[in-house]
Amino acid sequence: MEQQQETVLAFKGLTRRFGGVVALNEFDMELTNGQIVGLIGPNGSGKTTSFNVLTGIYEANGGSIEFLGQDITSWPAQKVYEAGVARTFQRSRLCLELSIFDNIMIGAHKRLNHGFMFNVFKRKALQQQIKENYEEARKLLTIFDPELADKMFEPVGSLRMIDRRRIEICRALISHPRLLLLDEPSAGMTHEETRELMDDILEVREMIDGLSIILVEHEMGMIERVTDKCIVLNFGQKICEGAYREVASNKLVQEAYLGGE
Amino acid sequence: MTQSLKDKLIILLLAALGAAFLVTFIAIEEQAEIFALLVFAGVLIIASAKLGLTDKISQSLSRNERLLNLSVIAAMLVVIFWFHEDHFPLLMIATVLLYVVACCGLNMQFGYTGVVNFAGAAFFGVGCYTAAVLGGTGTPLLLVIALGGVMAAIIGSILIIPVLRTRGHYAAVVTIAFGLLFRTFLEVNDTLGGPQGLPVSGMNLFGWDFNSNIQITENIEFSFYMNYVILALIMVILTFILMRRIERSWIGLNFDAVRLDETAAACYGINIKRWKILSFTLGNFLAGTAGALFAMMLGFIAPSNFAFSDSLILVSIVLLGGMGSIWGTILAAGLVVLLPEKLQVIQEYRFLLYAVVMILILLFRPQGVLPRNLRSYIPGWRG
Amino acid sequence: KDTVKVAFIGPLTGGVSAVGVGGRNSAELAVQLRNADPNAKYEYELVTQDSECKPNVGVQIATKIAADRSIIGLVGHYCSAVAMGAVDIYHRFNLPMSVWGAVLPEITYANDYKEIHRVNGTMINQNEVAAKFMTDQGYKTWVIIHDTTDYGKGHNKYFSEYLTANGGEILADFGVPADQQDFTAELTKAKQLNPDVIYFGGLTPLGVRIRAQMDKLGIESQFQGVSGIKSDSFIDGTGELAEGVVSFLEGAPLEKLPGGQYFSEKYKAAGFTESEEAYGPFAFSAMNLILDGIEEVGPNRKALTEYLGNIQDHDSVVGKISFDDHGQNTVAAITPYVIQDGKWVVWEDSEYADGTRKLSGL
Amino acid sequence: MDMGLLGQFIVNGMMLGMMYALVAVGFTLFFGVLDVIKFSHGDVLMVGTFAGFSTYLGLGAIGIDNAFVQLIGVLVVAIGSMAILGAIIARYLVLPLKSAPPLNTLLVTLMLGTVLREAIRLFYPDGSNPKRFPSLLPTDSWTIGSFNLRADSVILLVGGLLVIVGVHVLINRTRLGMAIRAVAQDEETAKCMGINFKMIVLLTFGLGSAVAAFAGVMNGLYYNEINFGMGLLLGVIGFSAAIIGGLGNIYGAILGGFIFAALQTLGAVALPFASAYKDVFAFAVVIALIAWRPTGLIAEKTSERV
Amino acid sequence: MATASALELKNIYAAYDSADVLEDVSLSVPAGKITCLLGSNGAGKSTIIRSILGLTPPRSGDILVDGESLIGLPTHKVISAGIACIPEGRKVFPKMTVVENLRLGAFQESSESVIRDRIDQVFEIFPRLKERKGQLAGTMSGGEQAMVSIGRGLMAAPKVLLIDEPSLGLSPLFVKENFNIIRRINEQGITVFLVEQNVHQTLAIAHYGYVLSQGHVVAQGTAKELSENAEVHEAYFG
Ligand SMILES: Nc1ncnc2c1ncn2[C@@H]1O[C@H](COP(=O)(O)OP(=O)(O)OP(=O)(O)O)[C@@H](O)[C@H]1O
Ligand SMILES: Nc1ncnc2c1ncn2[C@@H]1O[C@H](COP(=O)(O)OP(=O)(O)OP(=O)(O)O)[C@@H](O)[C@H]1O
Ligand SMILES: [Mg+2]
Ligand SMILES: [Mg+2]
Repeated sequence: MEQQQETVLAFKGLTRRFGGVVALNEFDMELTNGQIVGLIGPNGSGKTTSFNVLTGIYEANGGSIEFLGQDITSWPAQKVYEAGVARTFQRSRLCLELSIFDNIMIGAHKRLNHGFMFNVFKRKALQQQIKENYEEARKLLTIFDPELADKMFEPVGSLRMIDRRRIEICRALISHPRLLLLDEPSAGMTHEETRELMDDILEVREMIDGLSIILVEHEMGMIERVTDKCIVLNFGQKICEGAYREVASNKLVQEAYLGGE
Repeated sequence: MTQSLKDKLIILLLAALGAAFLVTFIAIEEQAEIFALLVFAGVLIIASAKLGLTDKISQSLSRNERLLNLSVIAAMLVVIFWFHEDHFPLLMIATVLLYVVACCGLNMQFGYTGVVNFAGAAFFGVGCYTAAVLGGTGTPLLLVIALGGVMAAIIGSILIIPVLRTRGHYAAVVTIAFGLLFRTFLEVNDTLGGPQGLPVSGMNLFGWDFNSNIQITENIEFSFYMNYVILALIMVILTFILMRRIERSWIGLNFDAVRLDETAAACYGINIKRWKILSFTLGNFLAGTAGALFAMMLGFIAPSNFAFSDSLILVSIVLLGGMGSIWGTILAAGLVVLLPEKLQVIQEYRFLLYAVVMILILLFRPQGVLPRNLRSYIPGWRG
Repeated sequence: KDTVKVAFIGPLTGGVSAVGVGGRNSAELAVQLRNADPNAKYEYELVTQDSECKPNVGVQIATKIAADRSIIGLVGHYCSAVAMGAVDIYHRFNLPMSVWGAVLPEITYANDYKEIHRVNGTMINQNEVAAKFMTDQGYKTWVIIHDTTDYGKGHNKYFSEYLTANGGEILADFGVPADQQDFTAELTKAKQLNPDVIYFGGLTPLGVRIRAQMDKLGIESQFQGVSGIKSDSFIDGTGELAEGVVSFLEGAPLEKLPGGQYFSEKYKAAGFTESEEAYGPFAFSAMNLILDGIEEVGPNRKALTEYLGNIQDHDSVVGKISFDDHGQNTVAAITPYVIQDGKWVVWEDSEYADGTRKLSGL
Repeated sequence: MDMGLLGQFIVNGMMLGMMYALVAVGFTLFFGVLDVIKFSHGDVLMVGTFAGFSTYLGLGAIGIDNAFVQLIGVLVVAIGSMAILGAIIARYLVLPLKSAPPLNTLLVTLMLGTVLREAIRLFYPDGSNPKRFPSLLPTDSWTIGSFNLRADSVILLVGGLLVIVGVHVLINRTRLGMAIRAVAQDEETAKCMGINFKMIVLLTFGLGSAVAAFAGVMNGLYYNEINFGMGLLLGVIGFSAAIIGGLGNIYGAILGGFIFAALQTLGAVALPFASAYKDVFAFAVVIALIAWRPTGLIAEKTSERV
Repeated sequence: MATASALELKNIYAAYDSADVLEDVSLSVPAGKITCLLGSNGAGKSTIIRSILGLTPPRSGDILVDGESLIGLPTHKVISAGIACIPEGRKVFPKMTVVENLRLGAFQESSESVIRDRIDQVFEIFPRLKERKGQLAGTMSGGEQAMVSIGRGLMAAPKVLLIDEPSLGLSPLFVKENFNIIRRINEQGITVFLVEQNVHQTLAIAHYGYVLSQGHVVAQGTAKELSENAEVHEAYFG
């Protein structure tokens, strides 16, 4: 099935500096359709930064980003999202005052009709759209946690960390992205919870075909189980790439990151 | 079934109570009585809160909104017709209503989208001056009102760039500076009457002169302010519908997203600029329309209407009512406009008292008198 | 006796509230005395409202008063800007009223509303006298600073008019907002022009600041004010700098008036804490006029308007009142005052007149 | 324009700028510690001035008429009492509203401003009238051509400068200052570092208000006229100054203050049309400046991290 | 246990607004030892820390440091009683430089020289911080912030150090490193109260442990006992 082989994302010599700090240094990587890539590396090695540059929050100082064949380097965040990239944040960023449903709907932005006339005067059509989206959101959320699905209209602020992460992931997935960026989704969870979360993500991947995922994670168990390939960053440079087993056995990686057994 | 019946009864009862309260409050002049009434109301509210009634009531309210809205309108009409021949009460009521419209504008701006605007009075003023200038020209009145709004929106667009680029206190200063600038400009610039201000010729709708009393029968005569009150009420209703519909739509959601987390919003394709511009412009438009009618009703306007302090009064109404809460705005507008007015008799001391009251309310009700609650897109629908 | 309501409007808060309160007290005094008088037909109740010296507020409360049918007559307005906005309303509601302090001519002359009257004079006569007086002293050059309200502008207009007529020269004029704090910029400019006199057309608060800051910048020119600064608060505000400041006020000085003695005694007796200020007597007479009217024609707006319409040589503490066809009191003598040892002194009685002291620059 | 005159304008401008700067510094402090805007600031300044004024009267009454002693008395009382007032405001109006939306604090303090203003007007012996503030500083002056420089102006300028420098050192060089900034950024963690949160907040507000009082007395000594409304505009301008300079940054406050004064003076002097337009001009430029530098001329180091 | 307890909680009840988060929690932290607190998310671990610090004052119960009760003391007094904490999620001061953050750690220490020494010690432990002395903490990566936070905790040279989920979001290498550091700290005689999810490594260094679930202590004992304890096993070990 050669459709599998289509490249979704390609970094070429991507570079980002903060003052003296080189957060990303000539970073190359490729990601093909339906792949789950683990992006690992010591703290401060540039993982989050690569997300920020990709999603247009930071400008790249050099290099290029290609997504589905078009050059999206220095596109504004909105356009990147429209193109089909959705992400979660290392520090969860939900609108705590808003209901679960609202938060998820923010993710659905590109499929909703935002016309003034439509929203203000075409009430029937709007309510139709609301109900449809509600059903979808509910379906998605049920995969993660049926109980949450019943709290659709409760403020996110009242929820536990793990639930918030789940919602954040739903918010990302509801937009049917081609590429999903997860920044340390398991942070602050027990092994147990981490496992659940991972299963959920895999399940979702089955649902949305051709969904590729980049996963930043320090939880090696998770990386090992779900990723097709791993990329290891250190000081913003790629020091190793390949299946988890190879990577894990690589000397550089062990020194820089895993710490030899 | 019985439950919904109970709800309906509760609502009607409340409406009646409200109307009665308003009538007495506006009617009585005796300071002692006024204080008594206020204290009474306060006690009533606190008591019902203590007894947990308020929650019950608010639930019943939220359950049948339409009835609520209708009965409030009805109550309003009762009050208005009660005072059908007393000029001043009507003037006051109309003022409240127009303030509601203007403050809804502000609410759209920082209640929903978080775009602070401390120049509310200025945009209100643009409306006023538009009306004053067009007054003589025989432009159809409804058009004048609309134009008042449009002008406000246009003048507002001068500020768009700084407003878009700044956040929080910096944005606040942009508008504060504009407010002061606007007023000083009017004062030093004679073409618009200078500090003296301008007379505004009254409204005239399809040959119906708004400034002459309405003769029903030779012994029943309605005050000419009736015209304005009714029109103002209509404006309030329209504004209310607009606000509600916006809040309960994707636009409302986008507004909230922009207010709460711009970065995340941007990452999910929300066009920050677009929504900020929309809410800022729409808000100013509302303020402008309110101003236009206000000017025609008052018949005379001067720059000192549009001082910084007046902008703050508008802001305080929004905060007092509760950010983004329309009902709150309505209640607060009533309070803020009527209270100092009713306290006229204590002369010099009324500002002092007014300020103290405000402080107390804000201390003990930081979220405003009627905080906004979660968005329910379709009334009564919870999935 | 049945009760009749009459009203007073003045600036009870804000920068000129001193004058406003003085006026209110005087009006109140009139009502008190009348109620004390056994052979008065009615019991009078005074409704007072605060205009804050802001046109918009003024209009609001003017409406409130005018719309209240139980109020028969009004004594109103020290701030010309407010009066200008309000007269239309009195006319619309046919409320007979008399101005007690505002001096802008237009208030009476720009309309022919029969409800509007004024017991005090306008700024026209005031500036006419002022211009002549100052040129007679031998001053040649002026710099004018005026606030940008109609009041200030009016003074500027009429003074310039008469001054040029009397051969005085105006080197520059500055319009300043009525709430400005710092005048050093304007005054520095003025200083460079080095005029004989600095004429200030505006009210006390600004006057005080300008006088004080003149001194800061070492400006020696004579300071000439208008009726708007003839208040004790000006002297309190400027202290020793007040010495030698001149101002002009319509109406003969209180102590020279027939009823002046009587008024000030009564005022003291009534135990008001605040001074009656320059326009107290006018408010007093205006209120008395209204009350006389009601006594005569009864509590009825139309009738009262009629009555006021043909007032001629009506006795009052500010002298005989006669209204012209615009309701303007025609007999309004103008008296020059100078501040001497922290008191407003009528020019003729001052040591400046007999030459023992000199105005600056002479 | 001849040099003397230019000099004159510059001195006036600096005087004005110094006062604005002092007020702005206050705003910066409050913002720094709790990021709240305390809008009663201008009126606190006014009250401080009146406190000083009353002290002067009091000293006069008990027969102390040595200008220097009086000056010290006035300063001490004004500054001391306002420091206390500031602390009280923080304790009873600002701290209780910590959890409420920031605009509330703004509004409450604004209302407080009204209360103070009205209170002075109503309850201070005939407070609605302008008062003559004594000139307690040596008034001898040097005049070169049309330029006249007065000793008191110079003293005031220097005094103001010293105060600002003092505050700056306090904030950036002392433990107190560090604590203040820590509290500003993360209250709970600051507590965990062993910082007495309440104390710090009260101190800061006391400090800011004290500076305001100083500015007020300065204002009185310079204009020799004080009135209950003097704080209002000063407050707003000080705030704008703090903003154009860049909040949470003393240099910014100073810069802003002087820029604003410069604009006003310039407006009054250089504008071809009526000097009345100077404020219009000044505020227009302020808006332009903010549009150009959305986080102030001396932008605070950004640390937004995603 | 034999050793006197440096910190002791007696029948603590704590709640945020309504629902009780902690119910009748009693535990004691022996002096000079590492005591760990395990438990799933939302179990109430952080809440315990918060109530010790007086940030979420317990509704009832008693908290003792060397026999002195902390109940009712404001947080800064608790700190002067010799307690320091490395809060959950780092909580560095974002707009301050690394050094300023460290200095704040020793806020109650007035002697400049002492502070200098301690800063140097911290730099020895985290060379990366020395490189980044001047960087605003807010702009540092998650891990770097962790270093700052830990360093800051050490600056106080406390009797008892409370650590809340230090390895959250750290690379495996650094997690290991971290546990070593904690052990080193403890070897310097500082009593450590460690909240963790990472059961293996935690129990590896801890002397004594408690397991919290739904606000109740469900198991306690020496590290050894716990790692053998059956239910703890299935609950937390893969
Ligand atoms: N906004 C910023 N300003 C300055 N420096 C920054 C900024 N954002 C990141 N950096 C620096 O860039 C480097 C990479 O940061 P990044 O957040 O990508 O690390 P990371 O791989 O996500 O580490 P962690 O796993 O701890 O989150 C770090 O040294 C950090 O200090
Ligand atoms: N500020 C708060 N307001 C209300 N409830 C809270 C608050 N903080 C925590 N809770 C609730 O208290 C319970 C315990 O929270 P706590 O943070 O102590 O758990 P934890 O064991 O530290 O979890 P984690 O491992 O995620 O840190 C949770 O159910 C949480 O939802
Ligand atoms: Mg990261
Ligand atoms: Mg925790």
